[in-house]
Amino acid sequence: MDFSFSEREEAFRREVREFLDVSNPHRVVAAGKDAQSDDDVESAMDRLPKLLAWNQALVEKGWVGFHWPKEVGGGGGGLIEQMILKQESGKARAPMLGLSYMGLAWVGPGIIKYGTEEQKRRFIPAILEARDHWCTGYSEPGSGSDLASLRCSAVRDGDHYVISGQKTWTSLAMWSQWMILLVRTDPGAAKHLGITCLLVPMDAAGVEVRPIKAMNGETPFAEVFFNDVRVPVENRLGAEGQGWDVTKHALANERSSIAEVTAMVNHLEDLKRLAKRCRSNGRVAIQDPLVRQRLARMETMIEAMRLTGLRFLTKQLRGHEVGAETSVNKLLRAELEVEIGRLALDIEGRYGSLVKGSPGAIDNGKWQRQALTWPSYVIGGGTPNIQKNVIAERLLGLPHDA
Amino acid sequence: MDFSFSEREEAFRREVREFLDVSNPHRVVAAGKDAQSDDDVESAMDRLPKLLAWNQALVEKGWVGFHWPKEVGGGGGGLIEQMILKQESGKARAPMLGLSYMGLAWVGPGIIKYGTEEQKRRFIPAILEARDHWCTGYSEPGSGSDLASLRCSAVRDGDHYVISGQKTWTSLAMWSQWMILLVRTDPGAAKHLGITCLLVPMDAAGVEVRPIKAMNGETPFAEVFFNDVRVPVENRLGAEGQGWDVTKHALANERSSIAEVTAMVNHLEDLKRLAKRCRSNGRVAIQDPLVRQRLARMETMIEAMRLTGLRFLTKQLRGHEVGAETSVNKLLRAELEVEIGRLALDIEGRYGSLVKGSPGAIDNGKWQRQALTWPSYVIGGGTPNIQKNVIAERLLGLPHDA
Amino acid sequence: MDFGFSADQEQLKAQVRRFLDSECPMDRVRQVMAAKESHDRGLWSKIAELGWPALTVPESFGGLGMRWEDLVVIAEEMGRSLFPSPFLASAVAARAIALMGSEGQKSRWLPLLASGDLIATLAILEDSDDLSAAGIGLVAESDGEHVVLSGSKMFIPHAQAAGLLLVAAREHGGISLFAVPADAAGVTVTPLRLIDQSQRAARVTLAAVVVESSDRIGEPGAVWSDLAAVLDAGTVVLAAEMVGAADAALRLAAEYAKVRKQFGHPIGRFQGVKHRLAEILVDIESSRSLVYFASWAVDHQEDPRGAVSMAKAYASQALDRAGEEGIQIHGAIGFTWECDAQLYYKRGRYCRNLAGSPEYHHERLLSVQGI
Amino acid sequence: MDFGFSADQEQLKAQVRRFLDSECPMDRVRQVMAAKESHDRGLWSKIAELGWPALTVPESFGGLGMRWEDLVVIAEEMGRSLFPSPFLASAVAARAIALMGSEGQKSRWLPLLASGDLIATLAILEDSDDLSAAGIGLVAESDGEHVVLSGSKMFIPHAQAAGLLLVAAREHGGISLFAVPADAAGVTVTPLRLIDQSQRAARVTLAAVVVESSDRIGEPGAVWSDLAAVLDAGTVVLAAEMVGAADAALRLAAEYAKVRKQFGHPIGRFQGVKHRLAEILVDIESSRSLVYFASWAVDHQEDPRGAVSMAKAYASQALDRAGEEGIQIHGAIGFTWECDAQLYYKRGRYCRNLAGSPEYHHERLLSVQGI
Repeated sequence: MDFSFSEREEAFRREVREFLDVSNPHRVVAAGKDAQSDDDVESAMDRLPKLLAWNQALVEKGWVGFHWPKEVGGGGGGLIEQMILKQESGKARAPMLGLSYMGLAWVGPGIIKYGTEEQKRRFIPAILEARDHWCTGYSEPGSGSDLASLRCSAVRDGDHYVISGQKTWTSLAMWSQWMILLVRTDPGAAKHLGITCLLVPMDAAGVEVRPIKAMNGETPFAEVFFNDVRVPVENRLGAEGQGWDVTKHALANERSSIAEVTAMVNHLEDLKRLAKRCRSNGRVAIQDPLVRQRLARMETMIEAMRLTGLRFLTKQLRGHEVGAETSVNKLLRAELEVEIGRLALDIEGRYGSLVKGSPGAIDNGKWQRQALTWPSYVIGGGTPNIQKNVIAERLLGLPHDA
Repeated sequence: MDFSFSEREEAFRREVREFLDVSNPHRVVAAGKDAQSDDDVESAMDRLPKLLAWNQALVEKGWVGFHWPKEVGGGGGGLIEQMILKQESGKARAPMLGLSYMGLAWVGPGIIKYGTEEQKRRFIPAILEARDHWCTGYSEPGSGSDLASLRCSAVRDGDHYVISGQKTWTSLAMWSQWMILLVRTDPGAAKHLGITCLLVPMDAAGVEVRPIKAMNGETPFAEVFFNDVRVPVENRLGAEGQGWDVTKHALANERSSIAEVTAMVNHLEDLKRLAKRCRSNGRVAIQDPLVRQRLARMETMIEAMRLTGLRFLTKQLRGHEVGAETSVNKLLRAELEVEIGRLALDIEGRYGSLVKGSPGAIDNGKWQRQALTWPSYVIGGGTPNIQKNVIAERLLGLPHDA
Repeated sequence: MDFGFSADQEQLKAQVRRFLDSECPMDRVRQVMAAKESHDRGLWSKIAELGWPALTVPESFGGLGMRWEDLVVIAEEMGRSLFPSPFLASAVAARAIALMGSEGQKSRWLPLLASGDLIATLAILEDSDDLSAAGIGLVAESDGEHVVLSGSKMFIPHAQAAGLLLVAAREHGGISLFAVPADAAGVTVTPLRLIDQSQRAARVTLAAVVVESSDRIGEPGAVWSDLAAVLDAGTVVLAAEMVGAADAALRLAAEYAKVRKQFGHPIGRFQGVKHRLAEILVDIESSRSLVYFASWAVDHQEDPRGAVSMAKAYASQALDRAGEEGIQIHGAIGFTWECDAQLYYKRGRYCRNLAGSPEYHHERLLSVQGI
Repeated sequence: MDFGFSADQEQLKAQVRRFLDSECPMDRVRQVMAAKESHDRGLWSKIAELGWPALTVPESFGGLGMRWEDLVVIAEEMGRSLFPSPFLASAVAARAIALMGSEGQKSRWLPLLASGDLIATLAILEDSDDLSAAGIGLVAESDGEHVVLSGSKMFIPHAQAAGLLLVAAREHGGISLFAVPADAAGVTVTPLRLIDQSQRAARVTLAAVVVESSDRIGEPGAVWSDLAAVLDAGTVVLAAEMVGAADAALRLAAEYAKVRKQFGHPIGRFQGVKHRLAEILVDIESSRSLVYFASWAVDHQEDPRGAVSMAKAYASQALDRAGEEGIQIHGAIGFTWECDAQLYYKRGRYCRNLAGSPEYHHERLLSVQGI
């Protein structure tokens, strides 16, 4: 075991820190009192000019698409450096490492592996430079965790596909120029085989976006309807029927969970600060033994996530694939996302019920937002039930249940 | 709602208390320091003469088989009086209300409903007077929660049945004169229909009892083997093929959970006393906020069980059947049985690891015994998983899972 | 011994249920949530017509003289419907007047409360988290005839809708209670924005508000124990609402689990879902028993605090679990504004630390036993 | 950055596993459980032959000079097999001598410990639950040349098997440490009966035991911080054993769930079983990460206490759950003496409150941060 970093890695860390000291648009907040979370979509829009400058500064460093090949404009960076970059920017409470969030997470890797040269030229730079925002057309009403049961279809008509159907839970659909869409092109084929991946401009005729309001009052996702939407065949990513593979694929990303972990470490810091300000069961909350147990338990879980992530990363560095075991950290994260909001509201006591804009609201309702937003993290990336099935079936070899 | 009792009921309660003041063999223990639990089979055997006197005194009052019809020698008592009797004897930490435990719980009700006059004459008085002890031949290796899948068989041979097969988890088999046995008499019939109930003397040729040692070091149950055991046809209880009904049936017993609740109330009292003597996290345990939360939570659960039991009893008093809803209290009990041992050992700290006979053992290992015995309560009467299925399917109407 | 609803109670429950189903379906609740009004006046006049505000007011003052357990029957149904109304808050205030007021005060206020022409609420607690008398700092200064009240109150339920505030104040080293018209000069009611929009609460400031000495309810400086008992009666009603809400959340999730399919089966077939629903049912039945008993205890036991604490603590657990799992079982749908599952979750978050957290009540349960 | 076992460690792990599988299967463990002997001398000489006691002893004193993380690799395997041996206790004692002893003391004791000819154990804590220096009351009185030790020690691991006791004593207002031969006049070792019969511990009484001044290890009255660090290193090893035991319990239950059928299906098909097993796996992987890191931290961090506390706290949770659920998933079988599932449960009960409960370590985690 070795938890030290090489001279080169330490030098890179210093470079990142120096960059953040100058370019991180959140640096004032991070240095001072409790940060507001930075993923509030509406307020992000207000801060757009600053964020674009941030993206541009990152692009110049080659730190957007950090691990993407240099040939397509990526940074060509290594796994450890990528972890360091995420860690430091997380600690500094900087915005995401690149604004075209879905483009970077889901679309770019697919295009790099399966795209034509033309597609790479057309889409990759625009993702890196945050000119194109993307959304993902995966989930459908009724498909839920069983993604491959999708029914939205495309029929070939000359050199076009004609798309009919519906997607839902499409994050950021309202702000996106493009969608990476899964459609069924062969209804006769087996569930996973009849699926094709198309790249669809959101301003195409027949695309209709209906925002869905979430319980926290925001509209983070939408339903998207396709009424005979025509897209040219050259917008197909990969071969017909290859859609499932294209989507499952993401370029070997580091599996250290470090972005989630640093976010949670920040939450924990803020919670400790909160507990020093509030009273609970007749004393300052930080001195309440019940609160202390919960804080310590939370810290222990976060540290476990961090370390387990490093074990995953080590496995990758040694050339092995990391798969089902990441469900371990996903389950910890799910538990933490709920508990963070719950503990914060408990620490606040009666004040825990006051939301943004209320007289008496603490930190302007920041923790209430967390308590109303956890399901998007907990349910979004595969429900805890699905994660437990993955672990039971793939790590313990237990039988399928259906 | 009315939580008062009638004059007659109150008079009965006084009568019970006066009786217990004189006849309860545990009265000294109950009045003094923490009682040892009274269900330690081996030590119960040592105390046999005292217990027989207790049984005899109860019989004279008509309080063994309290709610059985007077015609068969029972007490003919009502539901509320029965609850009062259980409550007071529980509070007084008296032994069971009748020594022939399985006979009273499982056998008597079946014989009263399905037995011939001859069977009633032969068996009921011996159960009441604790001359016959009974065990139940239900579970088999591999049958577990799926009782009706039993395979132990009996073949008619003239005026005898010839039994071959095996039972397991048979409580008290080593001390019993009789067994109420379920056998398959019609292998061709549907699962629940080919089963017959036989009353088998344990000293019959071909019955072999092999005690099973439990994790607590005691031998509370046994495997029982039947090698061509012959029992006369008149030992059949009910008709051939009626065995499942006979067993499912128990005379309308009061469903107030009161015996379990008083036992748990006694445990809680003892735990509070324990917490006043031990130190935990640097202070007397009873002042440790974490211990206090657990004690209060336990008290709340026990009180909930008590009250929910009274709701069941009320339902019965109003002439309705009480069925699947008893699983609610069974699940609370399962949780409590585990938590009682766990909390006690936590309160004792390092001393929690010392068992009976060890230097330094607290209360001579009483709580360690609890921590090593809970599975017999938790798994014995239907596992928590089974109870949850019962609730989900029968109270919430959810589909079967297999 | 009889621990079940009487025929009258069953009838009352059915009447309330019918009314709520027809007059206050979730659409109506959502209208109130979105509205800026202090309360839904249409709903209020309808329940006033039905005589609900009169239920627990003594017969001699225009009420029906029913017991607190009858109110709990209703409260549970109201919780089930997330009934957005100052009704329960006003009933608790009426109990305070009935318990502590002089004949004159009862004659003056109770008939108005019974008829629904007046809505009242208790204004007891303040900014601190202290639920004891020590938490009360609002000052009463008296010159014999007049009393001047100065200070502020926080988290006052439905103060927006109230015409009458029952204000606890520090006087003679103890606590006094005053009937203060909400429109008295110097009274400011500032609405709070709650996580549960179906509810209302406000901060109330009293800037040298002058009331008559005759508006003092009970003895000067000596009402705390009575007041604490009324707060406890209110806590039972709150717990009953919570049980109702938890039960509604459970039923909603269970019905969804029967129809929603995944991998070719209704999700309610998988133990991962059914066992969680079963656990919620256990919590609900358990806390229901405790709440019913506590409602009886506040009318019949000398010291019902233990019963009240157990009811509130367990009801919180039931609604916590039902609210959270209700969302999770619904999956992504549960997280949408249109889905009712999330409304029960929000109710749970609002109520958990109101009138004492579960941890507070666990502590209290032991301390009232002298432990 | 590399957070995995080295090739050497993998090899060591495999060697230990092979040995335990062949020489110490559960039958052998059960023999030791039933036996009255202090330890299994046959097993001890075999591991001595293999050189295990030498592993973490410095090379200059006859050892192999391996790191603490290497010992943790072994400890996990030992926990998996419930290895009944004073091996780890003696390794911790050797660490104390290596860390705190003079050259002379090291030369005297370490080669004996490395060869396995001597078994040692730490005798630090006493009757009270206090894990700090304040918990030590055993008195050392010195006349310069001799020291007289009087008092008693409780829960001393494997004291029955030890030839050498490292006894903490109060001296000059602080804590000193003495090497006391177990056969010194006045030493009484009284075995305890533990819930986990695969382990051994004893009460040790010292009735005016006389030792030489040269048997004092470290400065008079000034060794507590070093000693506490050694105790922490021991705690990491204990936590590693716990993770191994939890993992064995999980595998046993999972294999059982694959073959045991109910209602026509293996019980491992039902989410009620599979999800519980998955949750246990999450706990195990999480605590394993913390334990490995803590083992690195005791050798590399200035203050590893936080890392140690997290490891012990989470390992307790993992083994608690694995032990309890392991029994429940087995059903009635799990409750029988013959079933190994219950042995892991007993290990969990023994270890939970040893070297600090999870609650203690949670508190400590915050307090070392100054919170």
